[in-house]
Amino acid sequence: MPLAFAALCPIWGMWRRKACFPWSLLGVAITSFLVWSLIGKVNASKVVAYNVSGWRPPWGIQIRIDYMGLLMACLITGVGLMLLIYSWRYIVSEIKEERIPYYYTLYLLIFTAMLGFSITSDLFNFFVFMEIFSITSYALVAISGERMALRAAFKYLLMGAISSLTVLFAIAFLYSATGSLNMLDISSRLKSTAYLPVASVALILFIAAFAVKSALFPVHVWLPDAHSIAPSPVSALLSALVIKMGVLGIFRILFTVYGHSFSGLSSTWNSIAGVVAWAAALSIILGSVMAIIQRDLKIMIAYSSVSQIGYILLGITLISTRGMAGGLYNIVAHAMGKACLFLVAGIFIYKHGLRRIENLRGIGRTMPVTAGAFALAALSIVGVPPSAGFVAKWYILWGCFQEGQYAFVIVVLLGSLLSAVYCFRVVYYMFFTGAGRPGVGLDEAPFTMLAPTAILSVGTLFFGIFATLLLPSLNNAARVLLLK
Amino acid sequence: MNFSRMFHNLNYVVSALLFLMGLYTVVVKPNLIKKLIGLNIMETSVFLFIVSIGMVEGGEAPIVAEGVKSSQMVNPIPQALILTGIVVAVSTTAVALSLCLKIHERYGTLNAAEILGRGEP
Amino acid sequence: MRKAAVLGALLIIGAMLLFAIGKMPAMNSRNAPDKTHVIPRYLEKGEEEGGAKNIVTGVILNYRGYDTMGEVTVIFSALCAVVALLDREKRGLSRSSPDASGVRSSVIVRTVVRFAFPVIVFFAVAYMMLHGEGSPGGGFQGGAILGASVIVFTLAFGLPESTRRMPLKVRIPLESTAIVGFLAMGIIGLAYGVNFLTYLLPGVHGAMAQTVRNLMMTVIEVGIGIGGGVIFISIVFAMMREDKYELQPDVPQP
Amino acid sequence: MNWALNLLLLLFLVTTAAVAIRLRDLLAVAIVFSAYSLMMAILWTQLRAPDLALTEAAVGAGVTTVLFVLTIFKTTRRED
Repeated sequence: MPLAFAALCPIWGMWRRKACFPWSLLGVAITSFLVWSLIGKVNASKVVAYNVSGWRPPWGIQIRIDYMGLLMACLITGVGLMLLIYSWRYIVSEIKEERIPYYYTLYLLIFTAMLGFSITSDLFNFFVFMEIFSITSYALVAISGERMALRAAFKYLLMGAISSLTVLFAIAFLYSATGSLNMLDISSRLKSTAYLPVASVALILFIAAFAVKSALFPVHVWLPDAHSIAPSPVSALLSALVIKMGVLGIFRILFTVYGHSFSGLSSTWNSIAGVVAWAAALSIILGSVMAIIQRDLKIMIAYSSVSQIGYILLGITLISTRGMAGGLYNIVAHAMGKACLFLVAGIFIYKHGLRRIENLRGIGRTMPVTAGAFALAALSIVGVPPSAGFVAKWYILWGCFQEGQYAFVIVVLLGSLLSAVYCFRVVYYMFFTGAGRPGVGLDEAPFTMLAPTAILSVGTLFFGIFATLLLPSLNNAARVLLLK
Repeated sequence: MNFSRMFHNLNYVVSALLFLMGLYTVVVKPNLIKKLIGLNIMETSVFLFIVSIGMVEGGEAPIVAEGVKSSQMVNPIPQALILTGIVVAVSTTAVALSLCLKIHERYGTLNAAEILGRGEP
Repeated sequence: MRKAAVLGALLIIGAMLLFAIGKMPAMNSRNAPDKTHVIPRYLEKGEEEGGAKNIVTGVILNYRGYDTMGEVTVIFSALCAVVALLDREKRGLSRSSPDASGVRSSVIVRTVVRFAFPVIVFFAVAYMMLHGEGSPGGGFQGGAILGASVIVFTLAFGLPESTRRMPLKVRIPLESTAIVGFLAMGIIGLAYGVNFLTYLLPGVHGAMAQTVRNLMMTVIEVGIGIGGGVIFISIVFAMMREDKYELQPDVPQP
Repeated sequence: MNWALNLLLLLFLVTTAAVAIRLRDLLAVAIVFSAYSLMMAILWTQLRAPDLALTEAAVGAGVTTVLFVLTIFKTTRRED
């Protein structure tokens, strides 16, 4: 039991300037180990709970690791570890030297905050961790100090701060209606509350706020700037993990706090889920279209995130077990695939200073591993069979059929088609055009940058082929949530 | 809508009003510092809202002392939450202002429209 | 046109908020859910369980100690964010440039500040931090006042003087005292086999347990105070720093 | 809680906020905002939250204002 908390412990103190990289690597590695050692426990008992300060839930704060929390925690530690290793060589080229210790500090803080955010079961604690990872991510976007980065960070900050405040407002409404801050306690007390309208307005506010955090369609405007301008490992972190926190927020609110088939609020709940689903569908299409017209590789990848987040949320809000499982699976697939794409883009910038897609002609010949990793991850993003993205999209499609939502079937297929267009355009440039650079020979990035990239891309393939490792438990989790 | 009830819940109404005023400032005013002032107004309005939830008619501050019954005290939780909230607010403001300093150094202006116009390098 | 759209959106949001407010439990009511559910226990047993006469302090440090740990982490990350953007003031700057802040205040101001400074610091430490359990105030307020006093000192004497008195070497370790305090006290609990941040240790009874708990809570309070105060100071120093050495022309490139 | 005082303070709050939004001299805006924070602190003592009032007075009216004023000094005073 104390392990659950010990998982958070070691990283707080890891800020010392000397030998920052090994020190933070050690912190992340220990944490990852602790989190992974929890997998067995959670599988055995469905949920691991830990009362901080020894007070039982309505009075104290409880940490509660359920399937969803565990999934996110494993993802955060796994991808986080890879990105940290990658950062070591990369950030030296983009960040001034005296800022590097603070880069690692911020990295550890954001890492900690995301972990805390995924496993807490107290609403206000939720808010506090959300603020930590928001503040650190504003700083990480701006850390290079470039003009565009500052502008993007400020825009991100304003939207992020407004959405945080909206969350706080919603928490206040819920608190006044139920008198509790623990999610499960709120959920049970909502069933008998006399203040349902208050709770439904709180629901709307929550969803609107987390839609900003997860860059859903009408409020996605901060994402392409912030994600494309940040240093590449940071872009990968933001795209792969931080926007998932917004998704997690929507998920927690919709299912843990309010719950499906909830007596007094079911009509509001359903219509909100419907709105989110449509916004997600729009995100899929528009994100892909915007990605197609971009000429800058990183901006293209960033827009592709908008569309992939759409897939995840569409899956979650379909209210069918298959769809839900697909949505959750896409979280895994997208985290690995997108992290890999950004890392590859980072390698191109690091080695050649290349950002434009047209300039990548023939790069597949000199950097086969990097370009290969890109191709694998792109396959997953598009959803071509043996990849993880395929499994996710297949389940989402299945969910659409299950629910008879044929409009969404078209959206999912069209989205895949469009993403094929933007992904394969890049792959085409890399492998099938240009004569290669003169001077030939292999010209790969340093090993510490190449290895994480390759591991992530192989990961997308691995989770595609061995999907049975995860799918049964995701299906179970979805079934439990939807029958609650 | 029930207006006497509205009047009774005046603190709530005023905090909603301040929230909207802040939001208006953030969205409409071009100056970055003005936007931050708006953000701070929004923040304090939410805090006012939460503290008002905990208020009790004729309540006493939640400090144990002679002659104060526990049933007379106001709710301490909102106060504890807002203490955290204030810290969060000042942290966000500090980060935002240092961004402003950097932006001014790089762009020579704090006007959002001009910054957007000069954006492309 | 844009203004009209914004106003329309605001109206919709406002109507929604007012709708919810109209349906909320009446203000000041004793029967609202938030006063009947969790609170009675805090108010009745708060002093005994929470370990402080001021129940807010009890809630902050004890029942919801984890949140407060999050809070100090927030401000710590704000500090990291600010210095990652603005960089620290340079070492040795105080010697080379006579008055980098450009402010030189009158003798009267400086004398007043010189006398007021220790008083404020004493007030912050003695009253706010150590006395916070029985009266309003606590570690964080003390820290903020501490920070404010140093800021006043800086305004009167200039940045170089302040940075000379509080050099980076001293501040950097102090900045993390708040988090370290929490961690240390939490780990003591873990070592005794109870949950993180529990102050009542098994095997320690009666008055001794109270003393231990008060001691632990005081350590955390002082940690928050010093950490928070120093973080404020560092943020202000970073923002006051004259960064002439990298000032670039504001002219945008064509 | 005194209803009249509460009402008065709320009015002050809205007024100072409105003034802070309208004014074009940023330094004045910062000062008005600090007055707004002080109002909020007084209101909180009325709401029986002395801890908060102290914090708001120290942090909201003190530190935040210092940060704003510093930034305004180093950048520009006019809202353009």
